[in-house]
Amino acid sequence: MLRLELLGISKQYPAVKANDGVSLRVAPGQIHAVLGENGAGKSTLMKIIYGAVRPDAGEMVWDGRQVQIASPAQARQLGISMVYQHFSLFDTLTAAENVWLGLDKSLSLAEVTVRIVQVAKVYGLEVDPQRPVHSLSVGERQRVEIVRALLTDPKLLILDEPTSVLTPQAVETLFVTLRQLAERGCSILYISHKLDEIRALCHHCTVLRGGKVTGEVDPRTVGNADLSRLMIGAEPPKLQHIQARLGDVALQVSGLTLAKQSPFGTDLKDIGFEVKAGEIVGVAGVSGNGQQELMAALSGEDPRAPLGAVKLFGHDIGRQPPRARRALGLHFVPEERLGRGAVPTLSLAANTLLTRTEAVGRGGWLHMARVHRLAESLIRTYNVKAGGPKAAAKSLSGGNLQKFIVGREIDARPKLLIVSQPTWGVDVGAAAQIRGALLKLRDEGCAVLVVSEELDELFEISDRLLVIAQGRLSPSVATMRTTVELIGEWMSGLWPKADTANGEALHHA
Amino acid sequence: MNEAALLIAATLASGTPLAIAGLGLLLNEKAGVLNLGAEGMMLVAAIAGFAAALYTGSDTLAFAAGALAGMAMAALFALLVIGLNTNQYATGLALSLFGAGFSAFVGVDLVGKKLADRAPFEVPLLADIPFFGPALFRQHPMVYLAIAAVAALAWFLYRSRAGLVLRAVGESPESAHALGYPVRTIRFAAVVAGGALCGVAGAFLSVVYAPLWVEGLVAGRGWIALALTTFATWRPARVLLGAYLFGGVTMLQFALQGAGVEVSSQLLSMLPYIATIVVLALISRNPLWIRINMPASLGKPFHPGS
Amino acid sequence: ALMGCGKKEEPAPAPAPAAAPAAAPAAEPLKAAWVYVGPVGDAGWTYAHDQGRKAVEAEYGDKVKTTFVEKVPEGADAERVIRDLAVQGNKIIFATSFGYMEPMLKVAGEFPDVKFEHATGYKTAPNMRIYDAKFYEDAYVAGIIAGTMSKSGTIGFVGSFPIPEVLRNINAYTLGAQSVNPTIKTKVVWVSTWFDPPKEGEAAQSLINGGADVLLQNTDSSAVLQTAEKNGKYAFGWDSDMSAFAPKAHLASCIVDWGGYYKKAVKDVIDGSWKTERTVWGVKEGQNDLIKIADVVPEDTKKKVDEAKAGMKAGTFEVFTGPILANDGKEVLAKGVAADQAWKDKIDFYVKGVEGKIPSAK
Amino acid sequence: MLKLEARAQPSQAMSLASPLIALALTVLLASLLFVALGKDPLKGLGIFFLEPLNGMRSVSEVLLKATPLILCALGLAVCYRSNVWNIGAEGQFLLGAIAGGGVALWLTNLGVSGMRGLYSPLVLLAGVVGGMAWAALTAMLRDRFNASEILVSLMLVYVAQQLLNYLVFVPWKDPGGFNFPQTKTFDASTWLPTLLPGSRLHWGFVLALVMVALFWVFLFRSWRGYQLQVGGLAPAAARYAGFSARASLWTALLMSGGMAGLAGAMEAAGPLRQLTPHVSTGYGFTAIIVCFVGRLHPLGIVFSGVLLSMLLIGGELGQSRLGLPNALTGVFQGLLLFLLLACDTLIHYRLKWTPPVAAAPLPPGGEPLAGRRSRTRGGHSVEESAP
Ligand SMILES: Nc1ncnc2c1ncn2[C@@H]1O[C@H](COP(=O)(O)OP(=O)(O)OP(=O)(O)O)[C@@H](O)[C@H]1O
Ligand SMILES: Nc1ncnc2c1ncn2[C@@H]1O[C@H](COP(=O)(O)OP(=O)(O)OP(=O)(O)O)[C@@H](O)[C@H]1O
Ligand SMILES: [Mg+2]
Ligand SMILES: [Mg+2]
Repeated sequence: MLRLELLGISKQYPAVKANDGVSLRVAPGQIHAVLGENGAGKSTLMKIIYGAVRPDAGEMVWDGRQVQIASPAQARQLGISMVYQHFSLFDTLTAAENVWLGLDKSLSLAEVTVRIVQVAKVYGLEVDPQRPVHSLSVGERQRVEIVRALLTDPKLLILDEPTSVLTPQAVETLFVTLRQLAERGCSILYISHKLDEIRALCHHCTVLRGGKVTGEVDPRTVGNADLSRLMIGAEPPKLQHIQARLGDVALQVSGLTLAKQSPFGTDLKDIGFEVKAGEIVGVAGVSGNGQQELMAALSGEDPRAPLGAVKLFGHDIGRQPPRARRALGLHFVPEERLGRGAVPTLSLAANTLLTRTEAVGRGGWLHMARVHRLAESLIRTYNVKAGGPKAAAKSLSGGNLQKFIVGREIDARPKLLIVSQPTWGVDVGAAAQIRGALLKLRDEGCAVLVVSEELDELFEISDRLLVIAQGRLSPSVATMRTTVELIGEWMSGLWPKADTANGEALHHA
Repeated sequence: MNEAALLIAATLASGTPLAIAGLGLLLNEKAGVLNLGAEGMMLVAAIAGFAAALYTGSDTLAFAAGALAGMAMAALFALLVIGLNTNQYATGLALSLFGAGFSAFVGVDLVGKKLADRAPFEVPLLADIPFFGPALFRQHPMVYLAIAAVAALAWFLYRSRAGLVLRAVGESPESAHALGYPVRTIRFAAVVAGGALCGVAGAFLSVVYAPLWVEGLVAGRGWIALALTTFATWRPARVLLGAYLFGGVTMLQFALQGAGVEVSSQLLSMLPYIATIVVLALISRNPLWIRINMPASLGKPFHPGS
Repeated sequence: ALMGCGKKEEPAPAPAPAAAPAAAPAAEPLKAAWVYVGPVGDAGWTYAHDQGRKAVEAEYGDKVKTTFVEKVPEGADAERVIRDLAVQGNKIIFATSFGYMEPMLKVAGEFPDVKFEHATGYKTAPNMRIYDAKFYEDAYVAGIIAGTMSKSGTIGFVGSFPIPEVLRNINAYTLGAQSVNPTIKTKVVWVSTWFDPPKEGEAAQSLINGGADVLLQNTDSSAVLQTAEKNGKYAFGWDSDMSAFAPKAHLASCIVDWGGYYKKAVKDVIDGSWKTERTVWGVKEGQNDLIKIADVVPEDTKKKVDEAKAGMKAGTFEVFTGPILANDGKEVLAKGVAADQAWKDKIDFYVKGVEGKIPSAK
Repeated sequence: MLKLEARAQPSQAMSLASPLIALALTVLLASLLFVALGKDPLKGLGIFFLEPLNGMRSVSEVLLKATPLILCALGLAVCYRSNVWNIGAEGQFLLGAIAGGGVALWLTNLGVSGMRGLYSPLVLLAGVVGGMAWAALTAMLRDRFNASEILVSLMLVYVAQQLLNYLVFVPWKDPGGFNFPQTKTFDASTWLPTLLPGSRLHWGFVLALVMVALFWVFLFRSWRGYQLQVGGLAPAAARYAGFSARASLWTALLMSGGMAGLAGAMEAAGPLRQLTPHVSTGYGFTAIIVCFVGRLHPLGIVFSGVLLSMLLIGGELGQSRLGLPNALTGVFQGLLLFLLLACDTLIHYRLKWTPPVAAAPLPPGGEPLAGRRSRTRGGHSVEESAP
């Protein structure tokens, strides 16, 4: 008997038909991947199963009986649990309280705390139940979410892009956990854009495109190219990687020690590295190890760096605000698109003004026609799917907005571009496009610093790699001369100590 | 000595309506809803409570009537703000305007009516302790109930699961919705419960504190109660302290005048407000404390996307 | 000194109804209007004026048509309201608060055919006159009772704003009390409002805490009286009969009856005998009175009260008769001199026996 | 069941239609109210919506009262767009009146007269500075001590009122004024010149319209205005872009305080021509409603300022014409505001009629599950265009 069967599920949103007659079958103990490009309707389908979204049509059969799930609470009663793509946590509450809120049984908070510790032991998901969530790193938050789902003792666990914030080692641990669960008969619906992961973990894969099922395959037997074709109807373009032609030192950081600003941040300790024109330097690391603080110190959002610690082409910029740094040619793409990289409710045109001042005339007068033209040209050049320059930023899908923001910064002809999580949650096609644009920029002689939690991505585009862990930065190593395993090890802070005094020891081998 | 005891007693009485209303608004705000209509709710409750006291002679019924009236007003507000996603600031102000007009309109015939006399309340035995008796133990029961309400609300918010859910809704309605909590229902309930408390405060003013009905009886106390929640960084016990501080400085101001202090009464009248600002400035310096206690979604509408 | 400085502006282009001003055949009733500062339901100042308006209606029936506008702010709005009432064809308009003086003066300049009456002010114009009441006579008589009934030797007064009218009342209250108990002290607390019952109650509580045991107020609600009742002290009603509010605490009520003056003013217009003047009526004219004296008040005190009232009625007794010392010891009225209106208009001191300093004193 | 459904894009048509719908609904409700009170509904409506606009003089009065509302609301719109919750415009208004009135009084006492063209700007400028100074207190406490601007600005309203009381009762009292709380009447050279002969409408109204235009430019065409709004809409984006949050806080509060102060000085030097404790009739608070009903947009604010002014005046007329109690006006105004706000919902949402649903079979667990409902198939939804 199947654990779950969906028949002809459809869901119409005002602008788009998110699911169109989707059928899906999940067997007990099966790890079932749902694959599809951004906006294919995966999350919507999962929310329908979890009772968070109501379908317009279709049937759902659970353990052989037809059901209609009206709310997440009801889904949990049936044995369905879900970890959302976007965390559904409460920052000011403790981990235990967060977990408690996701449980329906009348356990007391104390009992929940005990169970968290137990589950943590069984599955290797360390969580301190007493810590407030705002003090947790992204990875730890992910663990809280998973523990919360596990504590309901699910018969079907839905994971919507759970690995985008985990180290390769943590991903491995998670997979071990998931396989254990599956062996005990728990079915798993697993959403990810990472084809290798799916191939390593899942038994079965349903591919969605434009809300419709375009194929069902056994991921262990098909190649990336085939999966891509099912997903986007084409193979992603291959990246052209040519030998770096190094120029002057663009960014020189030395002795950057910075106390955390928020009480739950990370102190930066004696960070030192440089980036030359014409190269891409990647910074690997698990989130919450000081990336945000380092980015803020470099971008100028945190202008407290010690004198001389941050130099751009020899100018000491450590104390300068973002606009002054931008004037010197430093541009930055933050990891959060909505709310930081762009103002959600403003139009794309208005959003160009965040970092671009071409349209600002004398006395601060804004030339709206120029603003529009700039936005239009960005949309055209970077293939942004949007309703034109007047479309609100929030009306764009994540990938398209990211293309727009990256485009906005590249188009400013920066001398140094710093990019944080360039393709976080972005689908294969758009990711390839963004990476291509970064490489092109490098080839034109720009210095590029990329911070990413996705090692594959870093290996694909970087010339050199650095690793950040607990606020310290590893020595740099040429990408060609290292391996994912080594970098993964460094991500726990275990790099050869002797060299940390001289941050550039392995420089340019 | 004796005068100090009486000053304390007067402070407790004067702070009580502010504290009760402040607690109600705290409950609203913990769920993420800011209701600037407190003044209007209290006015309508004051007339309802007064009418009930007048016609039934029962304080209990009067408070019940006040609470019901406060709830009805709050429900009207919630309907607009939660049901129709109207702007909370503007809707609250409109509620204030409406409440002032409505209470005056229905209360015309009750102006100048007198409530039946009630025996002064004393806590047996304790009331006779020198100094502490007159200072603390000769108050209307509602004064003690207000203190109990603080404890109850603190327990509810920080010890009970329902309170946790309420705080969760105020912190992140999106997450609460994703977990399957009926965010709007919970907010509605919180607003209506807050309205009930504001209603009790209004009834206390017209039935016990004044005790009479005249148009505009509340005279700005709703606004002070609103200010108290911020002042208290959304902690129940601090609401009570703030209310007593405000009441105390108000009474002190009169006491200073009565004692013939050579400062203009107009300048003395500024005292409660200036004291509030100064204390606020002193306690606001820790942003983390505010971040942890202030409901993150305060004043923002929530409409589930599906 | 009291003549207005009416700045002439262009008269309103309003088509004023061509009704004959006076004694016209009963076809058109005379339109009279009142401008109130509070709600008619304040049970105090505005309520008393509205009773006066009703007395006019009762007296003249169909011959007059009255209108009122309540809660008119004393700022820029008053001028519009008064002008609109004039445009509407009202032939006599009463403005019942001091803050309406300047606006009324402005409008009076534009409507020479309309009679304007302003309570408690001091500026006049050819078609604008002023009227007031001698509240201080009530306050004095209340003081006689307070002086007798006070056990602590300290009496209290809850003041609204330190304007001459209120200062007169405080002083008269004190003088009345001193007439029976020369060592009596008066404590004053200002609430900076005419009307905020809880606050009035708080001020009264504070006076009681400070030792005062008989209270009078110049604010509009019965809160002071009720606070006294709660504390087992004494107090008076103000503006209207408030005995019902506090059967035990109530010693007497100082009342004002504007009806007499309003009837006269309307009659002046009907007869065509209206002329600019200043009317300050008091006990003598029956405009002010102290009523409902409580049974606890000793008989000989009641007798003293009656004597004082009789003197006022006969015009032989003036409350402010020298020697009067201010509370800084300066003599403000020489021995044997009875104060004239100008003296009373300008009172800006406390008499000896009142504690503290006037908040409006420089 | 009537449900709200988010629109993909805010409806342009609705943003124009919604105030009209609200007005229509108010007219309907008000008519019912009048009938219930035994008054002629046509007459009653006429008093609120026609009578205040009957003739130049009436119109000038509506505009006179709208002027301070519009000015205060303009400043508040900048604040609210910058996420600065100034609700103390009333206090800033009073300080403007104090400062402007103080200068006028000073000029009057100097005995200078004649140079009308110079004094009015001086008085108004003083008002702007006064309002700014009061708002600066709020900004300073927020900036230095992180004290909530909502609370500080509100408390400062009461302080400002007592300060005004103090000034008119003590140091600035008219020596010839029989101890009444008022200053001398200002010298005519300091008065704001009137706009229409025979009316009270002064040039301040024109200045207010100029301000509306300037604020429009500031908000939608200036770099600084853009920065402020980014700070309000997305603080993290402002930080990323390098727009200073402190600068925004100060700019917004100073602009708002300046406008409220200007309005206060206009009131003192315009219709009042002296200072009394009653300079304001709650303009600063009413302006908050004006600001939101005008949707934080300068042009919307002109519309809502005039509307509110009409309503307030209509309340007075209702008393003198129909004998409606003043309290009823409050009820009426509250209703209109509720309806205006409610109808604005239609800009972002559409009403959707979901037919009531039949009872659903029990779930397999056996026990009935809370809140479950069956859903409609095929989705026959009826679009409601307008109520
Ligand atoms: N709550 C919502 N209300 C209205 N529209 C929404 C809502 N949530 C998402 N959308 C719509 O969804 C689209 C973007 O969704 P989302 O960011 O999930 O896209 P995505 O599937 O991640 O796309 P991408 O491939 O670019 O990452 C936009 O068109 C937006 O208008
Ligand atoms: N609440 C919503 N309101 C309106 N449209 C929505 C809403 N949520 C999703 N959509 C739309 O539905 C489509 C499917 O979205 P969904 O989030 O299911 O995609 P997804 O496959 O999960 O994408 P991703 O890979 O980015 O997570 C998107 O195009 C989005 O525009
Ligand atoms: Mg996505
Ligand atoms: Mg998704």
